[in-house]
Amino acid sequence: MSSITSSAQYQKKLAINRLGLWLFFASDAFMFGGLLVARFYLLGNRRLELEQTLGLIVTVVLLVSSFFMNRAEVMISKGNQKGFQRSIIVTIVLGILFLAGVVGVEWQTAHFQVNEGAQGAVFYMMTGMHAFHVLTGIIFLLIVYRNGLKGKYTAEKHYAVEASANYWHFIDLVWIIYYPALYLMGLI
Amino acid sequence: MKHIVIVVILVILLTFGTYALLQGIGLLPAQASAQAVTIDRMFNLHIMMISFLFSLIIVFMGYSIIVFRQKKGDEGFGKFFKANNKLEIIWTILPLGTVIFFSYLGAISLAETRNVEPQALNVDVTAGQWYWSFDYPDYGITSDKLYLPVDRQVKLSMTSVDVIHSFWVPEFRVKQDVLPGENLVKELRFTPTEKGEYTVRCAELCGGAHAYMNSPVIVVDDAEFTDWIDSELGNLPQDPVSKGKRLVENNGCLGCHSVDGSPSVGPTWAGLFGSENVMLDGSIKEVNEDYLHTAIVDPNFDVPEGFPAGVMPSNYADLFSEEEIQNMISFIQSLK
Amino acid sequence: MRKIWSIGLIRALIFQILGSAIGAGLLGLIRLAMGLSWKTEPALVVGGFIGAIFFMIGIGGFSGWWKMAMGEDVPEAHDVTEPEGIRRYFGFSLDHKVIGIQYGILSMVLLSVGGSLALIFRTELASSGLQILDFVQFNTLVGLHGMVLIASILMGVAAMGNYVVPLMIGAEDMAFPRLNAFSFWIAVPATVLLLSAMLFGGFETGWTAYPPLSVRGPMGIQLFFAGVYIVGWSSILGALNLIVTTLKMRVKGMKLFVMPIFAWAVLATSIISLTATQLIGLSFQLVMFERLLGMGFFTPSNGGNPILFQHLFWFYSHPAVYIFVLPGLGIISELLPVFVRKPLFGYKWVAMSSMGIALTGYLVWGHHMFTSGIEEYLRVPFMYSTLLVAVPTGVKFFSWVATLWQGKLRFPVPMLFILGAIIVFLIGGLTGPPSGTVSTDLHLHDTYYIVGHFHATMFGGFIFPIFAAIYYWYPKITGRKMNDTLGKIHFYLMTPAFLVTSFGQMQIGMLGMRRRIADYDPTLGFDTSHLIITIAGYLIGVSVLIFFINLIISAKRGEVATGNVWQSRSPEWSILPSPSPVHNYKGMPFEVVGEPYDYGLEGSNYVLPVNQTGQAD
Amino acid sequence: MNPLKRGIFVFTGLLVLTAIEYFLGTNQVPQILLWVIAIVKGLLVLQFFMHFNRLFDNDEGGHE
Repeated sequence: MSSITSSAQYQKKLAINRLGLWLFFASDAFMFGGLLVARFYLLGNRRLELEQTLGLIVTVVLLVSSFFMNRAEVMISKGNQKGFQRSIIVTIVLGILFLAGVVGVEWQTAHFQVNEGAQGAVFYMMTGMHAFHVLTGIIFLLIVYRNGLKGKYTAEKHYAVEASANYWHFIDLVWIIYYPALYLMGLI
Repeated sequence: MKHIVIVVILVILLTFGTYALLQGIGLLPAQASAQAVTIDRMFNLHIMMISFLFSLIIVFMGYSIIVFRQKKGDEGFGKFFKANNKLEIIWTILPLGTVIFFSYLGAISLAETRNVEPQALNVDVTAGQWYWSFDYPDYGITSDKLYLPVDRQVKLSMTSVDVIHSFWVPEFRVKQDVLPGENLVKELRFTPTEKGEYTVRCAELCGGAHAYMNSPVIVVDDAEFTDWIDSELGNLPQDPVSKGKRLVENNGCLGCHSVDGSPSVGPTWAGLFGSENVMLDGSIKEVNEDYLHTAIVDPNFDVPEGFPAGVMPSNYADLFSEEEIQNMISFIQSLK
Repeated sequence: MRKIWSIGLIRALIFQILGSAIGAGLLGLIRLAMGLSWKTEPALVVGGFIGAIFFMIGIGGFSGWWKMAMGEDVPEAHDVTEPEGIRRYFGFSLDHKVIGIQYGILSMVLLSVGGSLALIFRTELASSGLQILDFVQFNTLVGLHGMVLIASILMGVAAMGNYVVPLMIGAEDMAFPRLNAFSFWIAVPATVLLLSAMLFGGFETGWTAYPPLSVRGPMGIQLFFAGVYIVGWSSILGALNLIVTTLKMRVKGMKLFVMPIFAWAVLATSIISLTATQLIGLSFQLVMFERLLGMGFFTPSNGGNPILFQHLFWFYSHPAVYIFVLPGLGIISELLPVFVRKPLFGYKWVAMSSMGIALTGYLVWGHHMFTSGIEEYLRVPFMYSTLLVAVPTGVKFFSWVATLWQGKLRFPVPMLFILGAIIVFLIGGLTGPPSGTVSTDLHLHDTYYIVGHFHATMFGGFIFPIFAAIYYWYPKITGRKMNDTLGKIHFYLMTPAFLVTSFGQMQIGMLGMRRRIADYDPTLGFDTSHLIITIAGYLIGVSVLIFFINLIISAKRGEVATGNVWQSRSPEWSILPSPSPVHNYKGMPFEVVGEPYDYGLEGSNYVLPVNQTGQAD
Repeated sequence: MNPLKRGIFVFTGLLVLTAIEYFLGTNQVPQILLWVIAIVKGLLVLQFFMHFNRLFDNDEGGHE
């Protein structure tokens, strides 16, 4: 009797949590959208002078990490703890690689400085805000990984995994729009 | 039904009363431009609309407050009716129509204020913390007062040297922000129709002395405007020597050439004309008009002894007209 | 000492000061390590944000989430036992009613601060010439008056939403109690930051902070930005919470279209503040970074464009006006039927008009930029969309009038404020279209007309309704009514005084009085008008002071009122006793069986208690 | 479909689209094409990785 009520309660809480998280995404999307507007308002059809190969590499790295994130979520929903832990650690490593690629390499080797015109402003602010989200995502994933090691998640109850996965995919989604906007669109 | 009739009569009365009151208290400053006429017509329409809608709501409310108030000891309920979709649709559609009509009128009135006349007087406006400066490119005049001929459209091309300012003369009604940046020069056109003295006031908060960022705007008739132009131009130097003086002062020549005989990077001009100097190649040259002309347009052709070659810019032939070069030579000549 | 330390607010404020010092010091050390010299401005920014985080640590705002992250079990909010008495109002409480009151107190504190700032510069303006302030002080006061009151209004809206909405929809609490407490408390260090802008040189830009002016000038602007940024997050998270609560936590049987109308208004408001608030945060963040790192967003000489800022800024700051007024209009619609003793006319239309205002609110921001040199082709479309707002607003007015028609009007203090709100908001609304059509706005933009128009919408849309709401729900909070006589003095003093200031401002504005000037030309002949406006402004101040006195003394001495004082059909009055118990409806389950506003319909009920077998009594 | 397999399919699709995007981008095609691809990729992520539909699951409904 009591287990049914608690399961129903869990489902209700799940629905509430999901809605809350999606509303947060909606809100955050407006911020990212605002930056996108700034990029096109200031630079219009002008392309940023960026290293194409590097851009493609970091994009693929983030995409692969998203794949492993999805894998981690599927694994835990099937109760495969080992597979879940392995996938999530791969995701975290790839996330760190992405950060290193953008902040460590791209920022240092760019052809322009932060304070050099609209190009510098737009590029550093867009990648900076995105990188900040990646960083928080990695922290979120580390927490989930640690709690996963403790066996906190089961096939039935693993909302934290779902939430961190959704957050990670949201970051990926932002990059899916930002990558062409920064690297591919417009004329040189 | 009785209620409705009374209310309708009251609404009509109050509408006229409100309109008369709003017209009576004087809401707008004097009308001194063609644009002001158009805009005031729009204002008038708005005031009519405001009077009507204000009366409509206020009368219904006031009437309900007075007539439908709860009597002492009556704890009952009001008349039970909840909704009337027909009514709701009416008071959605009617305002919608009015709104679209008003927007249409507004668009027309905006277009009228932006009417372009080909004979417009050009004025370049520069705003800065905290001053206005007006250039008349057709006459070569710069002034801190804006003189305008009456009944002739003026086209202001406005730019700022620092922050955002805004050009506003209340009597002309129109207003335009003045932005910094070469690609953000903003235009404002208006036609003053009344002679008189007005004031342009900065209408966009620009820090510190924003309140005092005013300049006189003087609207005069054509003859007076021409007089003003002439007198401003009269202030400009007329003879070649003074013109030349202005040129050398404004173009940095005096940074290297002194006019009082003191030594500097280049030869002093005092007593230069007519003197004879030894050149780097050992020859002796007299400084005459031809020599000076060459020295200005091709400075490295004949460099006098004691001065390095290649210091003086060699592009003055492109920067100055022949007349200007002659004026400068006249000025140097006057220093002998 | 330990006793003081146990008061959350004081502990947190000490933490904030320490945090700011640590943040600023750390930045200084890092710069030193990089071979750079000390610079105050970045230290202020970093110190400000770190200080706010430390405040939250001090108040205990992270402890629940920290435990969750560490994998420990955290009790559900309703299982947390909290200390009784006044102390819990100064600590991290998870109860939505406590948080609602905390919001309310903060709102009223900010209201008096913001109002006092206004009185200071009104005194300066009472006659031409500069008397008591210099330019920077004047501009700082004007800017802070704007932003402090915006914060106050956001807090007031959150107060009403937090206290009333869960009670109205029969929820046990908000959807995310910890987030709720977090979003309240984060606003406290934010207001501290905002006000501390005065101590660090002030700022010259007004609340709109237009670059390039905000890129140069005193660095108090950075604290202003930091404060607004954090208040923005408070507002976003609060809105998120309210949306989820209204959508997911309603009691059994309460369909969306039988919710109390106020819940609709809060829903509409929350949708705007959830999304649009990001854009003011972003625009201020960009200026902040432009100042810190020289990024070229808004300075034309560095590739930027100042118009971009205005687009981003007004994309929030116009809908923000609807964030402020929609709950107030909701209060009007909610309270009118109670005091008119008949149904709210056209419930669905009123509910949908709130949504309509919210949605059109996204499309009209450009009307703040008619004269600012935006792209020419945008002006006419923005004029159409702007005037379109009149349609849903009109629906509200007509529905209110139809609600009043043939009712049986009672006039207790809340009703007085409701009627005052309708009149003042009417004036605010009607003076909008002249500034919404481009050609007339060319004259009106940046004048006192706009000041008058704006204050009329704010008073009609927020100030009057929130006073009505406080008088109305006060018995629900304290179990006592507020003093009637003082309430009436408050109303009859404030309303005419306000009308005088508003009319006076609009008139001199049309005649040529510019906004935000510390001194005006005596030859314009505005001295008398300004003097009258200043006196009326002081009268408003006095009336609000009377209100505060009433608020405080009634808590102890007010007439006891524990039942359904206003004979409302809403569940928080018809089911719940006053003051409302800790876990709301726990032990008092109820069900929605009818329509919310069927006053006068024989034998109808909105809500009925449910007995243990699950049948409606 | 097996969710693991579906993940691989979606991922492959995303990779291919990225490759096309890169090819188009380096050849300076009209922006609109890049936007279309970006939106398609975004929708794939929203639908299959973020499970947008779960948002509308019944409160009492089951869990995947």
